[in-house]
Amino acid sequence: MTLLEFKDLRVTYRGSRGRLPAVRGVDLAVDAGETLGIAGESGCGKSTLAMAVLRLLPKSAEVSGQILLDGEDLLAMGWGRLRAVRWTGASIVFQGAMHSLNAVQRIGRQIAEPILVHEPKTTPAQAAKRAEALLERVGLPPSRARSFPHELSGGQRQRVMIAMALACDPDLLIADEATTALDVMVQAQVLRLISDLVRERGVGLVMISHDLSVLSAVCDRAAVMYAGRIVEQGPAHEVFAQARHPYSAALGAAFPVIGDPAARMHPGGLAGDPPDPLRLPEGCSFRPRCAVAVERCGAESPELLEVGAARVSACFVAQEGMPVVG
Amino acid sequence: MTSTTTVSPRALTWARRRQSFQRSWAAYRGQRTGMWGLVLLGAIVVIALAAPVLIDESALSVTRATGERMAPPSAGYPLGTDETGRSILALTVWGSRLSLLIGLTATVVAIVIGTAVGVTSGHIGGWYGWVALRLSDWFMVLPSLVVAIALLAVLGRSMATTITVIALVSWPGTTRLVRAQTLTVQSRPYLERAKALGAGHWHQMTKHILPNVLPLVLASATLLVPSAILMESSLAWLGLGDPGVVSWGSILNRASENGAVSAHAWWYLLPPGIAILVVVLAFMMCGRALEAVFNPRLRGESS
Amino acid sequence: MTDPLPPADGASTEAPSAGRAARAVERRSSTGFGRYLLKHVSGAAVSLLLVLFSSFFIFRLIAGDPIDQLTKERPVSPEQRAAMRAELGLDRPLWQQFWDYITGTLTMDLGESFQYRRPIFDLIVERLPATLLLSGTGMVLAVLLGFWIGTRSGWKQGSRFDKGQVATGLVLYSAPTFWLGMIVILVFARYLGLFPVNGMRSPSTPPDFWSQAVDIGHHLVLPVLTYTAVVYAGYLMIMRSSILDEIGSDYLTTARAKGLRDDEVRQKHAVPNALLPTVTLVFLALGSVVNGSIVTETVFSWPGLGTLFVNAIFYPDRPVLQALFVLFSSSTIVAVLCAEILYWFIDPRIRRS
Amino acid sequence: MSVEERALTARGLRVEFGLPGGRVARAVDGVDLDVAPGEIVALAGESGCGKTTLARTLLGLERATGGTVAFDGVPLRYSSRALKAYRRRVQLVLQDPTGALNPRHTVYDAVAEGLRIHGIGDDEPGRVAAALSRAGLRPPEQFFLAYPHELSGGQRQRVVIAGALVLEPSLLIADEPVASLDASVRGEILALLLRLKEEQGLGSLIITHDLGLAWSIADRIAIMYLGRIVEQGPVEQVLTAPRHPYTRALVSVLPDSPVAEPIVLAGELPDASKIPGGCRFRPRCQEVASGNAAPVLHQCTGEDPEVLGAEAKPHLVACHLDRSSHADARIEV
Amino acid sequence: APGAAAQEEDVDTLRIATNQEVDTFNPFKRRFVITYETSMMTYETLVRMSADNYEPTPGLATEWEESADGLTWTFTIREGATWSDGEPLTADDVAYTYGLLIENQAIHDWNIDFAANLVSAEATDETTFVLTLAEPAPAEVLSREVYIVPEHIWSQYPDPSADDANQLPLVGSGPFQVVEYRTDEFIRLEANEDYWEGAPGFDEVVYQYYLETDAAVAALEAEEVDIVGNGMQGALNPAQIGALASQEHITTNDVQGRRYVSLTINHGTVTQDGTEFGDGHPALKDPIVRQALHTAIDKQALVDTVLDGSGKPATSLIPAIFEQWHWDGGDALVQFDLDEANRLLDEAGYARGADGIRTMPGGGEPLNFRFYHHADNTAYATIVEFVTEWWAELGIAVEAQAIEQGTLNDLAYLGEFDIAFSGWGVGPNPTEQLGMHTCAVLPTLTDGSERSSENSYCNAEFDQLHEQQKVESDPAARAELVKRQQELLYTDTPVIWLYYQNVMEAFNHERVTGMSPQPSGGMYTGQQGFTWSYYTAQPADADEEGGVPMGVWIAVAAAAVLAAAAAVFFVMRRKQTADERE
Ligand SMILES: Nc1ncnc2c1ncn2[C@@H]1O[C@H](COP(=O)(O)OP(=O)(O)OP(=O)(O)O)[C@@H](O)[C@H]1O
Ligand SMILES: Nc1ncnc2c1ncn2[C@@H]1O[C@H](COP(=O)(O)OP(=O)(O)OP(=O)(O)O)[C@@H](O)[C@H]1O
Ligand SMILES: [Mg+2]
Ligand SMILES: [Mg+2]
Repeated sequence: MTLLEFKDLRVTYRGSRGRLPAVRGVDLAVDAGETLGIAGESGCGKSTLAMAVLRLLPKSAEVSGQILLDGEDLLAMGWGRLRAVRWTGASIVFQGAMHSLNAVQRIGRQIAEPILVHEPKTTPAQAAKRAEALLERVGLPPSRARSFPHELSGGQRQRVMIAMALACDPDLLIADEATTALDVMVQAQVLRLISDLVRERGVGLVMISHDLSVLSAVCDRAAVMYAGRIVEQGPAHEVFAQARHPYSAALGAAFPVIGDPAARMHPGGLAGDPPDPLRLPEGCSFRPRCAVAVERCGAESPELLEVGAARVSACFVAQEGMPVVG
Repeated sequence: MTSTTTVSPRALTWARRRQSFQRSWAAYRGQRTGMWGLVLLGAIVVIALAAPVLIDESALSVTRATGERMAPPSAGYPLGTDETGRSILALTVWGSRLSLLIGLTATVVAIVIGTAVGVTSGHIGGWYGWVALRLSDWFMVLPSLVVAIALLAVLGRSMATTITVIALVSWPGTTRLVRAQTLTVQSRPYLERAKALGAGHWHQMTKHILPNVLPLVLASATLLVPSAILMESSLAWLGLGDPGVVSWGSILNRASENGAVSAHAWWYLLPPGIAILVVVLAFMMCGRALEAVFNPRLRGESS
Repeated sequence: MTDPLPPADGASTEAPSAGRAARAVERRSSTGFGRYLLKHVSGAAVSLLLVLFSSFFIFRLIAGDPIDQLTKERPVSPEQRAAMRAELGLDRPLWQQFWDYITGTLTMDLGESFQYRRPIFDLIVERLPATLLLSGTGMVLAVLLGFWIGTRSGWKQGSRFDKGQVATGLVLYSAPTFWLGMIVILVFARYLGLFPVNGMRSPSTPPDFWSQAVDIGHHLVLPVLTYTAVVYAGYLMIMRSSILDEIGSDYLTTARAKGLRDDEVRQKHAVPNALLPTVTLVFLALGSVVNGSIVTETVFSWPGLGTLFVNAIFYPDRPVLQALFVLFSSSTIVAVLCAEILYWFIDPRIRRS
Repeated sequence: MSVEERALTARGLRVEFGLPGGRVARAVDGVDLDVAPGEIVALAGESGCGKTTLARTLLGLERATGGTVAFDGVPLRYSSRALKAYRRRVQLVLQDPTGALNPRHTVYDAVAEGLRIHGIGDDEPGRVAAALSRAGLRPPEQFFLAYPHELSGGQRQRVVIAGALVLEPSLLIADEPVASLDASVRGEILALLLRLKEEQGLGSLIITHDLGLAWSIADRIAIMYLGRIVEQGPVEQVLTAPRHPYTRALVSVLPDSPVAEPIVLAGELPDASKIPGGCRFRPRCQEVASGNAAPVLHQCTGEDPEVLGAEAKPHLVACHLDRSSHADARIEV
Repeated sequence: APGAAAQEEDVDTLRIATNQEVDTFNPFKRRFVITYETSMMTYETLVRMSADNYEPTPGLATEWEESADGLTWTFTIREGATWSDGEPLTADDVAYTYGLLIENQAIHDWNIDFAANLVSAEATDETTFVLTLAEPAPAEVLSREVYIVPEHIWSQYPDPSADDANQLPLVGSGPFQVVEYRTDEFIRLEANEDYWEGAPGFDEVVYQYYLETDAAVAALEAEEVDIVGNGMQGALNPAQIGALASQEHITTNDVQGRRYVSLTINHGTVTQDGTEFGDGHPALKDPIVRQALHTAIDKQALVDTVLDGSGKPATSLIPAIFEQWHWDGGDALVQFDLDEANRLLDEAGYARGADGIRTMPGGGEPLNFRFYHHADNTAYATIVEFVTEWWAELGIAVEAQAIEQGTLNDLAYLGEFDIAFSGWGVGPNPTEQLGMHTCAVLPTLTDGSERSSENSYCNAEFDQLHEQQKVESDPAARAELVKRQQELLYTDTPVIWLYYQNVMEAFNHERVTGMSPQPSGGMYTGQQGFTWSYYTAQPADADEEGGVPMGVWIAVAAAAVLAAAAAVFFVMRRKQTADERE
């Protein structure tokens, strides 16, 4: 059953430099209990997509299309209903927990806050109890409820964010670069925690990262975004190991597998720079950096089409069944 | 961007600077209040500079004053006269020169001291930095008007002492701002990089810290002028100004000493007061706009 | 994956018993506070000492023989001069005068006013309530008003409310206090006759509490109005920019995502955080309550410390100047110290190091 | 010229920071490290283990509290003249190119800064242009007047590298040179470093917490834990057959790692001011936890494994277990 | 004032504006005008100064007699006078009071100029008091204001010279006694119902503090105060008088005052033993130059502009208000004449240099004078402008500088000035003022610490005249001597007297009537020797507006409405937007 569905979602920021299309028509669906990874380089619109789900985008953002959560269009909701859906329907673990936590409130209170908001019958004491239980569940001693965010290490803070996100038993968890700033070891700890929790509670997960290898380890499915569009989607390990889009391939190559002699002394990567969303090229927006581009790429923008079992790709070359690595 | 190897890099740098100035200017132009402030300020400065042309200096002479005593506005005296029969309009126009002069000079002095101490104490740190910090902190918590009044009473009143005293109570604010900004710049990796390149203190201060501090200093200077002008006027009104000098504050001092309030001589009170208000407002508008251009997140600490 | 989640808390496998750890934490934080307190208290003490020294020497630089001031325009015999000199202790060596001054100040014996021939301590005690009333009322009003408007202004940056408030605030902020006072007197007291021109009470008012209170309140309106009008904009601007600093913060997005209402986000999250950096300012304001209204007091002849100071300047009444300078400066120093101590409790980030 | 002559060598390097309350953070706690010309050495470890401090000390930006740094066999002296001369030879590339460039300086100024500091006046534009093109910014003139904010992250990092190259150094010390760059751009920068090594024999010390990166370009790798290097050797050996439990854990948590089962270590790196006695890794050591290390446990608790030497070739490990004969059987290579 | 509270309604209060501080209520040590007045009201002297012309008239003494050698004075003390606490006032109280001057060291020192001359003070019986002097001093004895204090109270004080010897309420024999004082708020005096000459018209006098004269003026207009005058230091100015004159309920009074403003010229400062000190300009030692300067000042113009006509050109240090002592210049009167002044200088050999500035005879130092004025006095600044322009016509350059009063005094007594402002309020006894120009008061040191001599003036003839007038009992003869002294000063010109400043005062005639001026046709405030005006003042049919003034209620109502409106607005907004806004 589909939990979350984007239908032709478009987000445009109005800014002093002009209109900036951050998300340019995304169709994506997440089933209940499924884990979906979204990868892509900085500025491709991952966070915009995530924030759009709970309508947390700034006023300068124009949103069109549909975001269906349990079949209900979030973009058409009244504020009252929206607030009710926030954190109960879907919750978010943000990039950079340090800033996403209120520095001057004890974390217990911050975890309890959504409970009190959404379940008005709960007493503060009950909420506090639940907050402590949540902390315990994410591997922190309940006594930590009285700590302030700065008293915790980065990994611990990320755990607090996760505990907070689970406070109202949401159906969907969105983790936006939840582990990016962490050390390898701590990242492994947190990833494992998220996977466990998601599995245990049957929560749908949208995991955003720029690291395809992480996604391949955690997610069932992965989608790769480039310049505001999904360019490839499929089972996570397949997208990582055998990309059907030159961009996914390059992204995958940026994280060499240790022990792979091919990667030794041969750093993979893409030529050129990430696209400026204000000045996207004609045709396929990836064309300027693409090693396998064909003539057609300059003229028309490729649709997202099936290129194999449960796999779609927005690349003419891949769609013709040819290898995408030059 | 065209290839321009033939031109010397220095010239290119200058061209680039001009361009960056133009960019700042464009950003500034986007600030509507800032533009209004600039227009107001321009007008006032023109009036102040052109005062000798607009109104002959003899209008300030008591012996040659022709007006009635404290007469309300009339055709000959559009803003009325003071107790010696001089035109309030003339006094107000001429007063602008001194008020601006004192405000600007005091600010320049304060800014120079403040910047020098701020940059060096932030950059060099150590014992010197500690002393400088403590000293500026100390000056900062001293109530400025009290200190100014006390110092004027001690040092005697003259324009020079007024300027000195205002500068003396204003510098610690700049020092603090500059020091904070210096410390921020100091922690930026490009300073680390410069150090790794072998740069000495002088290079770091002049090439990296100062250029990054100066825009803020400019903005804060623009906000310091109005407070200097306000302080000058308060001091003059309290009777601590040089009585031989025509500034807006001293005009108001004369007005209250000569019973303008009792005589309901609003024409004696309004023009200099409004002049102060307008100048201060103009500077504040410019200063806030500059702040927004150079550092949108900076808070206006000018209380 | 079989291994259970590791205890993320303790790095050590032989973690000390929870109680010991807690005590250790306790001890560390308490010594942390002790050190913090010591640092700031000693800093403040040094500042106070500096004030004490400088006020003695600065005012000694005032030119002129105090006796001249005391005998304004009366011929005095040399014997009379000597008598007065002895009476004021001016014939003693400087170091002795300094010593007397220091010990006196520390024991609240601030000496005697040249002008009033009364103990300065009494003078201050007498004047302080008036100043606190005017300046305190004005300051509290200004801070509340400024913060309230500033919060709303910043929260809706660019709105018509914001623009209007900022413009009004700036204009009032640009007005010289004394001038605004004179205009206010001219309009409200002279032309309209709604309020008394000056002073704190009318001598003809019956001495019962309510009449006095109403009378003082009546006298208080114009000075407080003037004072607040000029000062509040400063707080408005500071609160506004403080809010603007917070407004883009991620934790507010988190709060919003949790389903909080806009005003809840503002009240529960943005405002408390935005208030933090203003604490010093509020305390500075509180500290300057005793000297903040010098000009206002002078314009309205309010019988407070401000007028005492201005009178003393023109007299010049050196002992009073010394004492007031110390009082004014130390009140702000102490206020800032209080702010710093308070920070320890309200801003957990301070305790980090 | 022999390897020893031109190597950057650190011997027994220690850096301590006094903390409030009289505590001392031993950020670098006995490090021997060599970087030979034309060699890329990777230094990896968890956040806070002292990598940056080590790099800064090697550059003379931080003064060592013990041990020596020598370049070309000449010990580093801290007079400003000696430092200046030294800094022509050894250059730094920082993690965050955006921060490493003064936003008010043009690319030209940024690159020429080193020349100006060292008073190299002749043919400044030529040198700048050459450095830029070596860093892969071509044609260089096009970038002269650009400001950092007009460039992409990758370009900025190239400018930083060009700024280092302009002084024609013998060695680059790069502190997380690609950590703040986009995944897709990283490869380019790494390729550049590799090319510089191959074409110009420029040695580098690359600090990273990404073992994949080390795999991509480094000849040798040193794994650092709490101020100490716990394992070092050729990349192939250290990463495919890690011998120190810490290294093994690090490698194991990588996706598709050569070590079968991920070993997620408990907790986080302790504070540099609270380095445990004995083997500093013992409290988190999976071998100790699982009991594998029982035979040498007394050594682990009581004895600090000695500082690893810095010989170029061999694979060195600072682990009691590794040293004991029992160990060999249990550690699958 | 709890005591006053009980019968608040039917108390007639005379309210006088002031801004002067109280130094002490101890009548022996007071120096300030305000405490002079309160002493004068609280206590009494043996001899008063008349309301007409400051002549001695009976006070507590009904009559007095001077012995032939002038050394013994016998006073007959009024019977029936009582202290405000009901005790009778006797010659013993008088003897006790004069005794304090002789015996109490501190009080003696404070009043040394008079007390040094006292030998004994005795009450020979209930009503007779005998004062013995060392040297004759008729004028001093009669004009010296020694306030008789109650022995039964004062003898209980451990130290009658201390400031706190005077616990309020004061006990005195005068028409009003100080009962309450609040710094910078008010001084309250209560009428002495048993005053021997009859109870005063008002039940109490309140000095009310106003920092600024403007405020006092406003208060007078608003009927919050009844009299504004001498009590305000800095006094009323023409603008204020003008504003007040237009008010129906107010009478303004612009009359001769006791104050002169002068220019002190540094004609060479010397000590008693003839040591010259200071750095005055040599040209100013030449009387011709001083006369030329004098001739080049149009005093009438100054009076017209600076004082708006409220004053009189001055000739000497005794203002015209003291008719009997004042010297009007007679034939010697200098007329403003720039040509004459130039002629004087030309003849004396002060030739003009190339720049038009004169130099000392035979070339040398140019006539360039430092001209110091008080920084806090804007009128002086205006005068400086006038004088500078006139003297420029003479080829004399002036460097005007505004400096603090303290600094100015320091410089003046050190002789480090050329020309400086000075000004005094003069009392009815000319001896004081003239005494500052005798050789006897020249300093002995050169450090400027002795400040008795006004301007190092020393002239044997002047001194001789001074000694004569001091012992002269015949007023007419004494007046001649005093006038001769003034003439000497005028022609020697160590000081140029510019003008006598009028006193400007105003009172609410709808509340106060019947006040006696002093001298006749003169002033109501700032009286000397007895408080004629306040004693004779009668309440006019005062329609007392009781309770809280209207304005208060308007203000309170406005505030309430405003607060309510704000609250409503706030609540409405809350409701409106609670759910809609993000
Ligand atoms: N509030 C905003 N106003 C204008 N432009 C914005 C805003 N937020 C994001 N953008 C722009 O929209 C684009 C997409 O941003 P987004 O944050 O969604 O990227 P991202 O994929 O999450 O990147 P990262 O990996 O750096 O988090 C970027 O070009 C960014 O500059
Ligand atoms: N100036 C300093 N004063 C006190 N302690 C310091 C200082 N610099 C570093 N440290 C401490 O030394 C230790 C090592 O820090 P360092 O920055 O070298 O680590 P790192 O390995 O570079 O970490 P990261 O990967 O986060 O950059 C840390 O515990 C740090 O807290
Ligand atoms: Mg993002
Ligand atoms: Mg580091």
